Amino acid sequence: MNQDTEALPPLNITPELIQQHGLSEEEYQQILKHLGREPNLTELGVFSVMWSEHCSYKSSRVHLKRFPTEGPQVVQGPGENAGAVDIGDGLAAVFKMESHNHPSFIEPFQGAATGVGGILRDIFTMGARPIALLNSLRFGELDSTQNQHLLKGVVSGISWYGNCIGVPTIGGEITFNDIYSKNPLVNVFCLGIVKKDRLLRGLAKGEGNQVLYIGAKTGRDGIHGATMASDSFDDASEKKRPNVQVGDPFLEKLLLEACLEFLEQDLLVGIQDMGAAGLTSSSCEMASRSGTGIELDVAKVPRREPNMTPYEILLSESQERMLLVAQPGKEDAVLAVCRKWGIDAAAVGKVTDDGLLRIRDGSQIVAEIPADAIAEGAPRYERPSAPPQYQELLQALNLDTLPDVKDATDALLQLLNSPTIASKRWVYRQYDYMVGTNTVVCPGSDAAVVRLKGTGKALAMTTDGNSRYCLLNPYMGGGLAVAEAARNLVCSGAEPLAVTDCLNFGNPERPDIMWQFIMAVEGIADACRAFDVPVVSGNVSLYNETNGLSIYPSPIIGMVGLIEREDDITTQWFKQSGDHILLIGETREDIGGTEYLKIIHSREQGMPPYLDVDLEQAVQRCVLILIQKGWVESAHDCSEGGLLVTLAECCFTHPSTTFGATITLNQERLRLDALLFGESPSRIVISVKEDNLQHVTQFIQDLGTKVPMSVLGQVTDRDRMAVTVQRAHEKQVQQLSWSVEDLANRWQNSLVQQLDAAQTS
Amino acid sequence: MNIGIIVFPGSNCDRDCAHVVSEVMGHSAHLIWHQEPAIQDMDAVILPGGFSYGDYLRTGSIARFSPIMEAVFEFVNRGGLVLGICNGFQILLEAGLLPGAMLRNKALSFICEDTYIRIENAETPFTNSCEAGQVIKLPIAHAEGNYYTDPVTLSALQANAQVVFRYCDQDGNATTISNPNGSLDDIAGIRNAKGNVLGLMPHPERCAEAILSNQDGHSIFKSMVSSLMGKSPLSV
Amino acid sequence: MKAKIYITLKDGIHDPQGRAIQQSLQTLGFTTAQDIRVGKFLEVELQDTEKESAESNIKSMCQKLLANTVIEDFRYEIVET
Amino acid sequence: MKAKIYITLKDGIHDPQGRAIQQSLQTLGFTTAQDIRVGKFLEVELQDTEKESAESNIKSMCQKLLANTVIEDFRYEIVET
Ligand SMILES: Nc1ncnc2c1ncn2[C@@H]1O[C@H](COP(=O)(O)OP(=O)(O)O)[C@@H](O)[C@H]1O
Ligand SMILES: [Mg+2]
Repeated sequence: MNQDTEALPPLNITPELIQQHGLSEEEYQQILKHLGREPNLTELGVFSVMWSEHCSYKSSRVHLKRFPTEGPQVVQGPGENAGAVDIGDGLAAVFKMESHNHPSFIEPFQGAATGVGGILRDIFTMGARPIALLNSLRFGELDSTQNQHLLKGVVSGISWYGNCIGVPTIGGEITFNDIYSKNPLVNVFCLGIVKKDRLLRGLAKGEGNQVLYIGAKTGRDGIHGATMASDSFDDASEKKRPNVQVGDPFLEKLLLEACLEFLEQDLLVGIQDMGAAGLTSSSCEMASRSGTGIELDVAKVPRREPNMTPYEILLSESQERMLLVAQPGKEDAVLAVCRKWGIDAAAVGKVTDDGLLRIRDGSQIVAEIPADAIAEGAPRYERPSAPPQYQELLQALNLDTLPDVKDATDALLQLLNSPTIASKRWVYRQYDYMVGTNTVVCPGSDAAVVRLKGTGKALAMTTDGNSRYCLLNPYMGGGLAVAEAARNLVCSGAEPLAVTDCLNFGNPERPDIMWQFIMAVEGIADACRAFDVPVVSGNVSLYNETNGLSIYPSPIIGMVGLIEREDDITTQWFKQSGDHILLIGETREDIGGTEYLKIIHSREQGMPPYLDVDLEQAVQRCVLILIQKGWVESAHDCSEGGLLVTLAECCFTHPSTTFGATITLNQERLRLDALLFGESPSRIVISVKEDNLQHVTQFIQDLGTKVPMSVLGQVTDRDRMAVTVQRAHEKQVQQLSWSVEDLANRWQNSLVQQLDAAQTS
Repeated sequence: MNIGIIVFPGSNCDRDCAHVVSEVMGHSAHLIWHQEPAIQDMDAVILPGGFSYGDYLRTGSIARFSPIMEAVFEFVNRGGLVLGICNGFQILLEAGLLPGAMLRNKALSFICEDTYIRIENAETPFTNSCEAGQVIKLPIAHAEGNYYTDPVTLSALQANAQVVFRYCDQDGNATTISNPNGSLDDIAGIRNAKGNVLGLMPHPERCAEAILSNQDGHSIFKSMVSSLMGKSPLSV
Repeated sequence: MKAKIYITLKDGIHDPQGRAIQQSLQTLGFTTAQDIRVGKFLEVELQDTEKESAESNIKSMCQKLLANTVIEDFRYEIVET
Repeated sequence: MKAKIYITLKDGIHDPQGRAIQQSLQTLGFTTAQDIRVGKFLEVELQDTEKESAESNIKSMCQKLLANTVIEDFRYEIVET
């Protein structure tokens, strides 16, 4: 190290200091080896954040290798700010999902808002204009005011940031379970569009090129946020909380437009947003990716607060900041764009060829670390894993002792009232889901669809994941999430293209949690392979645990599909009376892990529904072809709540009207609860016009027996959903019947009522 | 026809308006940066929706001082047509080009959904292809659309047929439920006394094409275009 | 010099935010809280050295930008620092 | 009794709103306006008749609902009316 650093007060690195930085003794030994000397405090801080779980993926990286990441459609796989796939017409869709769980628990509004800000930056640093946001949320049950407060804060934070910057929030999912009471999940997804050959990357190439800092001034916000996100919560965490980061969507909008202008004028070598671990991670990653070094002068960094130390400047997580490397001679043009948009910008350093991250404070060198050591050289662990002892107990569900459903009429009403199944309108009404005038299928159908102006094409996207399935069988749960996401896309008329994921789990240092993680990753990887949808980006969030209680394993899948012709866009609701209702796929005895079992029997137990990958593939292929042939009026997949919930939703989710249905179910062997409320995957309810019925049945027959199909009944214009159940072993047929208006009311009002009830109780 | 669309730094419906003007209506859309000092050869000007300065302080309050606003004043004085949509409406209020002010929605939260709107005055350059009393469906997307003005101004608005749009239900009846934001007198849009400036909270540009499942917004743009026929563009 | 500015909704103008807060306070058991009005409180660091110029600047900032006098009233105090 | 409550962002917490207002004042020519912090000002009518009970009520209202103590500080005054 340079002589100048001698000027710093010598630091006694004590075991306590190491521990406070979240580093283990072995990790500290590795630091000594990388540096060949003792680090100073600033360097220790840099290692601390960069080697945190959040930034280094040290527990997960070896396992993530299992994901398939290649395919002819892949333009950019994992490793950049976001993944990208080819969508034709010279365009690429750029997308990624990210978690903001811990910050949202501490300050729900700002936590969720800055989560949206972060994922947007990941997309527009790639040069893509963001055109859609989605979110996946998990909260505790709404009978607690604390959970209500979290839900309201998170939704308004997402709404504020997305609405203000003008990117529509077009879909997502929410489920409720008390396991999330002290550890809610906030995962946000963003997709943008860029010309395929103009994709920007986070590179710092070309010795001597200037490194520029643009955006918000640096304050003491969120210092050690990344370390915090890599730690479990307990009641003492409140105290060591760093300054909460506050979002500024207006500034982000300016950054967005400026970045797209840089691209337009071709001014940059590379660009990277400052997310977790701020200036440190952005500079290290850019240098490490490019095999270069970076020299920064913290004295030149625009600051909001006086007397900030290099340590603080390097580790600050102030929002709405970017680091970029300008093409030689184009620095002034970059600054001119910044001036136009009123953004602060400063030259803070240069690219070097010595592979070092060198930090100056004026003339003094305050840190000097091989960039590779911090980024690629981060520790990697193959942590021990073992199935939890309770796993068998969880999976045991003796159907012989479980009474079959007694009052199916009431059971359906109760399921529609479950906030996990009920309408999420209260949520998405707060999101501007129309800005951009591309949203052709608004929230409320299986997947959201945006058109791509001027191409005649559209993109469908969805986020899915059933954490209860993952708890009961993480391998199956992972696969089922992929299958459901793909099914939702297919129901909308899209061909699935690629996946992004957000893996939310507990403490990886616990073998049972690590086992859940490994199994889920394997399940996702195998399903992605089977469906031929590569993973192009993603995010891992571990240590989702409060006071020793872990969340359910919660991998969330974000999937994007392409609709080649606007005519193929399909929605889930019935279209006209007289149409025939068909079930593609078959119902099996899948009661374990269902919403029915939870709501009616208060049990979260059993084996989750069994995913037969070949059957799933065959069903999806079949429905997509039927849609492309123009024979399908509506398509809706069966998921939580089972067949009756699906049929009810087909009746009442049309934006401006409702329909009735007359249904007959013939099932020889199944229990009634499994038939009506079981959650067998690989099932899609479609409706077809009278004129097309013959074509459809013929087509499916010609496919052979691979795709089970049954005609269930017809759409009516009456206010009744009537279901006749005929079973050979019962002498009598069962008649079930509901007023569609009643069903709709339950489903529409549930969330609002539960929120109001707690407010006035 | 040349339609200018003012781009404030936080505008986000500017490109949506331009799309309707050019791709749907077949006219020329010109994005005008808010720092420009002048408006050149425009038949009409649109102030689009968005969050012009993050809507910090009050919606539209900071944008009102952008350099282009001087030109907008002059454009209005010379009789040019100006349409303010959502945030554009809020800016026109802050600028005093239309009377009144916006309060937060009565339920406080942001609301994005379709609303029914009754055409109260079909004799304006913005509604001449509609009929008085006609009910159209337009989406709203705002947190501050709760229109307020003092009683004297309100009477004047009513007396001069300046209330152009009111929130109503599907059958055209204005009820408490059909008013989404608590707006005074169910007001969804007003014009100035002279009749050349119109502000409305709903977004006609979001429903002017078949693929968006609603084309009711088309009538507003069509009215503007037909009332501009034969007039010459303005430069200020 | 420093200014403290208080911006409040004019009397007679309905304050939905105040009303919502009042209702929540009621359900939390704070039945004592009656009418609530929500306004803004701004603290501005001024470079002025004379109190008079500070006052006239603040007044004109309020009139021009900080308050909307159609719906809001404002008050201010200048504090020497 | 009446309470006046002042809610301000904690020191060090970023205030983008203040920044935007300050920039706008600059362009309007009010170059004297340096740092601006935006907070809330609440006026609450209380039914309490004792100043002490009023104070304890207001304090607990602020902690529980009116201020977000993660990022905000509060101050209050009780005025007898
Ligand atoms: N957090 C959310 N944000 C926006 N839209 C949501 C959210 N949660 C659910 N939705 C929308 O509500 C509809 C129903 O969601 P869901 O029941 O999860 O559908 P599915 O079971 O088909 O995946 C979908 O259109 C979805 O996009
Ligand atoms: Mg679905």
